[in-house]
Amino acid sequence: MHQTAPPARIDESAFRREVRAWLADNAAEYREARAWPEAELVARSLAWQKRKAEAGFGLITEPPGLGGRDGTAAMASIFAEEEARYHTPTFTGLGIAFGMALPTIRKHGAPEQYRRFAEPTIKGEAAWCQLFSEPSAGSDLAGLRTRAVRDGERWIVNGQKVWSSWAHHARFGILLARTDPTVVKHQGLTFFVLDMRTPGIEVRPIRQISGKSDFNETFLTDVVIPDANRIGAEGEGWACAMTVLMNERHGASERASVSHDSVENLLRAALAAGRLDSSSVRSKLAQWWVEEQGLKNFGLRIRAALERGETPPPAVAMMKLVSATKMQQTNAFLMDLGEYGGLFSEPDRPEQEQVFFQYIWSSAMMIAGGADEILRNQLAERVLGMPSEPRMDKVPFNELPGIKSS
Amino acid sequence: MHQTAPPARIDESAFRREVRAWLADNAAEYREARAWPEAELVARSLAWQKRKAEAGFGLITEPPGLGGRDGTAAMASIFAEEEARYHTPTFTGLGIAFGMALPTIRKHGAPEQYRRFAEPTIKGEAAWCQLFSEPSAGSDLAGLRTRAVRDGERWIVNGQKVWSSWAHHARFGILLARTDPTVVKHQGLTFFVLDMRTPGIEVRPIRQISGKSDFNETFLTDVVIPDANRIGAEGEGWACAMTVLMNERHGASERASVSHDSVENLLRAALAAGRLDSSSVRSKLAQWWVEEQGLKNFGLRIRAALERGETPPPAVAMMKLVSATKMQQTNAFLMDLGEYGGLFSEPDRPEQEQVFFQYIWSSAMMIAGGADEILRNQLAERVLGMPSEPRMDKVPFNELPGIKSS
Amino acid sequence: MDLHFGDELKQLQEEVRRLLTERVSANLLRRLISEDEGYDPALWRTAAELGLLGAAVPEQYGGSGLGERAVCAIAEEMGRAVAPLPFFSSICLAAEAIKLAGAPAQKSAWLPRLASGEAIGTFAWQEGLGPPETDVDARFENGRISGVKSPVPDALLADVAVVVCEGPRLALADLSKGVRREPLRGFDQLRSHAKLVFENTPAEAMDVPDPKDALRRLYDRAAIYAAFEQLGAAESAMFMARDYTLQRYTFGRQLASYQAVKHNLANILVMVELARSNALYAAAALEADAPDLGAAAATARLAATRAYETAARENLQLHGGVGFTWEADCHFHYRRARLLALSLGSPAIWENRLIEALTKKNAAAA
Amino acid sequence: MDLHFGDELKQLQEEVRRLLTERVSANLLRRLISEDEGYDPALWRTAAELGLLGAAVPEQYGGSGLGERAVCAIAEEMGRAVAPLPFFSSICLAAEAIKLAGAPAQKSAWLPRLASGEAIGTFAWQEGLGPPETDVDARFENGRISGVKSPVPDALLADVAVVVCEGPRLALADLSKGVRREPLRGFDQLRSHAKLVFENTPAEAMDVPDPKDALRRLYDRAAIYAAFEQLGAAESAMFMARDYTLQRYTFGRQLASYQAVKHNLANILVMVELARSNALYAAAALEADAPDLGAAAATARLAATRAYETAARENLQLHGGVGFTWEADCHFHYRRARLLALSLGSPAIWENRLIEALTKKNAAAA
Repeated sequence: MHQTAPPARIDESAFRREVRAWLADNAAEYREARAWPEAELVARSLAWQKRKAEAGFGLITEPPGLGGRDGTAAMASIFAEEEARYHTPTFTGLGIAFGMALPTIRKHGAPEQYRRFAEPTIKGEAAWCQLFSEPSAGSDLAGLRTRAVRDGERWIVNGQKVWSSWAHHARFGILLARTDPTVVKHQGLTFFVLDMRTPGIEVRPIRQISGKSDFNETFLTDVVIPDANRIGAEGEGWACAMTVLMNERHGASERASVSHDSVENLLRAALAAGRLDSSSVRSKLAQWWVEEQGLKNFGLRIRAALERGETPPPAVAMMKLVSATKMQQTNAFLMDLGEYGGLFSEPDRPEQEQVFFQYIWSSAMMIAGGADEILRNQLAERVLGMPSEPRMDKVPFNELPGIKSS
Repeated sequence: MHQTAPPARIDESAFRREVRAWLADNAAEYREARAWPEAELVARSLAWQKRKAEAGFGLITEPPGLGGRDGTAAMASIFAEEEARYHTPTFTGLGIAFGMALPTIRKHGAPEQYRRFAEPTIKGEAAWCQLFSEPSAGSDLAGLRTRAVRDGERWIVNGQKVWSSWAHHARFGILLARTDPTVVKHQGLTFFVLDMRTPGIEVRPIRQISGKSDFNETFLTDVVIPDANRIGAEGEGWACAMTVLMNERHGASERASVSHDSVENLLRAALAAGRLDSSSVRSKLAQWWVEEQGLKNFGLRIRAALERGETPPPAVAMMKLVSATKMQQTNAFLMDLGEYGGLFSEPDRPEQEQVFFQYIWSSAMMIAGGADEILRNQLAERVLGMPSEPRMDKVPFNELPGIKSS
Repeated sequence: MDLHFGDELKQLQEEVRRLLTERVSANLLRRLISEDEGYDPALWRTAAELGLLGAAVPEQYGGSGLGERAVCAIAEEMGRAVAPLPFFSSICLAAEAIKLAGAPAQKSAWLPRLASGEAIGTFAWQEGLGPPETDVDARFENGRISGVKSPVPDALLADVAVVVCEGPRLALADLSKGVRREPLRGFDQLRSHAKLVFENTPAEAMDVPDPKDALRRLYDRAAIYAAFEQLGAAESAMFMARDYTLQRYTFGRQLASYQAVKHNLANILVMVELARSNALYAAAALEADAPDLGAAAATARLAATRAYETAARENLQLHGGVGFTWEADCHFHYRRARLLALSLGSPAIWENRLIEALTKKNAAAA
Repeated sequence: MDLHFGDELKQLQEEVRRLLTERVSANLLRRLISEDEGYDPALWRTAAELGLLGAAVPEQYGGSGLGERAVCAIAEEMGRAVAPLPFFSSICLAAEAIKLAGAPAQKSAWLPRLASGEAIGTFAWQEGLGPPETDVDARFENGRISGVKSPVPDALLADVAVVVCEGPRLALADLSKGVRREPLRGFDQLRSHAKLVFENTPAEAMDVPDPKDALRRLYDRAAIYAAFEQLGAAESAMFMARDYTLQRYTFGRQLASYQAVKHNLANILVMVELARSNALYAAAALEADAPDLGAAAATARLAATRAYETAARENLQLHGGVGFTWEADCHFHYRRARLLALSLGSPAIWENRLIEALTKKNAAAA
């Protein structure tokens, strides 16, 4: 069920026509969805970004010198909507760049720093990775152990990062490291941009339960970072990290809210399997529809509030919470529809592999960018104003249980 | 679906025959279920208890002088099974007496005390009530504020108790009171038997959401208790209370496990409403059946383990957890079956009032004898060995937040 | 589709909220239950004076013509306050039915009186147990109705009823003319219901060309108003639980600081926000008379029913033993949630309506 | 009905558990997946030597005749260890089918070989998507089978298959005789499956008088064994999650000390205990061939499926990001839980079987 698109305002429709024409000329080869091998996807993503920058669509709100056109946020969304009609290549390293790295550097860094990192990125010369999580610091990100020690005008970094997606294709990394272990854990962190070509960086793939290796472990051994790449003040890394995470979650919800009309697909699958007359199937489809439409409409509310300059409804954290669980349930359902046979992908049903992959992937979605449990804490605390749990970690980092002992 | 009864052992079948014959002679008037007015129910309950005691069935494991016959636990269960074929009157005041008060006094009190309180109870002369919970101490029972102050060979008690069911019909009450507020809260409690005829006791009914008033608030003003009625040592009331609660929960599970075959009733109701061909109705019935049978079979496992002198499976706390939730769900289902009309009790469908009452009552069942949340904590801690949450209440009682301020 | 309620509506809604906060206390509700009173007539008059009853009645019939979204906003506040008023029966059902299916004379006769609160209306569709409108037995012939409708909401108060008869046909019955009313004992003690017994009772035909379609549209519209009522009520139950757990200490901590409590309320918050988003979309679809109104109404209703039932149940549970007392007021929502879940048809019925709508759309697209 | 497993069985079960703990490491499982190996032949030989395969095979056919409860106990341990053995296919399906429906000569020919592990059996019922046995196309005529059965568990390893053909009729096929096997890509990478293509393949009739009834009984029996397999696996996943949360610190506390984590595991514990109680009852009913075996089997299967699916999912979730790594081993259960949930028919099918059984009983009582 498609909802009626909001009526375009007069001054925007001309821009939309321009965008459509440009895309028709430049994105024709991306009309259909295609799966590229990893290296090709990366190369195509960067090339496509470059082409957009040359036409002033690289980051519309930036000036022309930076690959933009001094445009408005509304223009940016129009471009995004129109681009979404194509299957243009965008690998994760660009998502991190535009969704997390640049907004954070703009907010917390010096203008010189923003310009230095934004330019190659917008022009399609640099992808990014995120070096935050560690084997012992996931939900509790502030518990990370990677150390950065100042040495004059530079920093020497040692440690191990994990879940750094596509790090092997990144030109830069945003890095959170501990610069003072003698203060409470949130206060001893500093935020850096790491040039991924620096010696001492080793990127190793992590084999996932899907069998793929989208993520890496990154080992840092005496890696040197110039102080000029420090973003924000020493010890203020946590504030930068929060900006990154806010942007990450918002991005995840955006993606969730524009997910394809999956309940309509489920309905067709149930129909094809002759199960649409089952009231329990109907009941499940109805519940998922309620969630899918609820998220879509919640997204419309957010967008409308932003457009009016109002505070959006604060429960954004719910978007990933709902969509990840639904993803697990609906893909289990698609297996169930086939009964025993639904657990096998014969050559005439290659889409079943996609069902398996999504069922597996849902378990990562329920963790990445904030585990469900953490999101529920946040909803209770930030939206409902309930108190946080008694904290046991308000002591200097090096006196924490689990740190002391190790 | 009735399960095959376990094959009776040879030496037990004679006893079973004797019981059947006695019940046939003495309980004939209780063949059918009847609802008596409150006062009559109390009188009949005590009279029936008296008659059982005269025949040595009052408490089978006790000696004849105490209304028993020095029988075994197996004989007691046989009697219970056979009595359950009738609808003999047993009001809550006797359930508390036999299920909670006497076992606790036997375990923690002196033999003289046990005999003193057991005799009138077994002979049908005394019902009991429980004076534990307070307005500000529910799940956190040890946070209670009722004070008992020693005055030579007696104690002076002041405070307010709540949820003391049927207190107005009780001859004795089991009372938990704070005798030392300067120590950690669990350590300052003492356990007493309170003669409900003592001056200074005021029992006020609490109106419940069902509209009824099964429970009371009991106000204690300078109530005197002789030290001879103290059970266990001063400051050891918590251990006694734990014995009471264990027995209460076990009792609740026993009742749950012998609940009538309610899913079969639901099935008949669904059939009558023409809804049994709905797969979502089938799915719900199947799930409740799984729970109902699971509890019944769990009960068989407990009994078998006890009979073999082994430790029963430790997850007893789950019985109330499962049955109370199921009670709420199934009674909502019985309303749903009738659609809008299911929310009204016309004279030709008086059973609908019972559905309403059970739906309401389920919400009490989810709290009484341990809220669901507390039971889940217990299962995690006692069965799975997970740690308790950080405790904020390991300080002297009179320094607790919420106590200090009040 | 703009989901936003404009400033005018927001102001109206706040006004209603203030009024009901002031005038609808738990004491009032408990008193009404004890005295078996169906509603608060003084509050009804005030609501009428403020123009709340005629919000979606066209100006030519004495309404303010604010539109359907205004009714949604008011219904939300009615739900939040568990307001003891026949608003849903008279405005969301009867007035809507007359607007949809009434002849011009019927509109002129009744809409102004409903909008002014002078008359109370209701809608009589159910006949005992089972889904609405299967095997309607009530007959309308030669200007007379025979049959029994039950349960009918606020039927003891009502002056006029729109009655679904076999066919289906719709008839308009002036209840002062020979209708027997038998009060019913219901699970929700705050909204009175009765059985209406028609014995050759005079009534007027509502000769809409396609009564079946009119009924479908009426249910869609009523479902959206009900969704707002449920939404306001769900939010109220959620905040009631939140506030109690903030104030209650157990084991030396605020109850609200326990993760099980927080997650429980977070889950309810998610349901409430989904319900609100879907309700806002449905309200916009309603005002625009959008082609996907049927699906939008079912979506809003299902989301709101789930949110309210869960919030009402968990509110009681989170109050612990206190919640089981008459004075704790959790029972108003615990009972009302069930009433609203079933009164326009259970979730199973709306799931079917939704899937039918989606299937039809899918077939059309194929 | 005595639900207790006697000392002899408990000892056997502990022995199996020790063996599998020792011999089935996560490394082994990961290696078998990488190498696309269907099972561990050395472990299979050991299991045979210990008499685990012939536990429910009568002594006259080379089994130990320990009885069905022994198979249940062994299946529980197989599930706990995610043991890479064709135990379920060969013993719980093929041997059971031959016991139920085989002619004496067929029993003599195959049961001793299955009990000794010398031959591996399987059961071929499914034909692609959809519920089992609706529209069976495979035909058995004149001692030959034609048709395609898929998926068939452990079919690449099997020497003999009991094949459901149109009718229904049951046939016994020696798989060395002209059967094409096409390996399948399955969601669970640890239990291999294949498509069996019969093209006029010689086979023997299994002329049981009422094949429909034999199939019903076979599914009931297999469902009970599967319930034990699921039960052991669910408990294993539950303890795996518990152990991880005990060892992991987050925000300065053990993960296991968080109430959301504790309640999650407590809920799983409840499901596991319900599943165990229902499985024990079903095992007793199986050994006694009780009249309520059908309902008991469905009850056990539904309870066990729910417990295992939940435990496997939550185990992965409670491991956080680590759970998503190949080395964390949560995926064995995450995938296996789905296989066991569907392999004998989804919960929807067993819900129907259960309700049919209860309805029949209710009708008989009325």
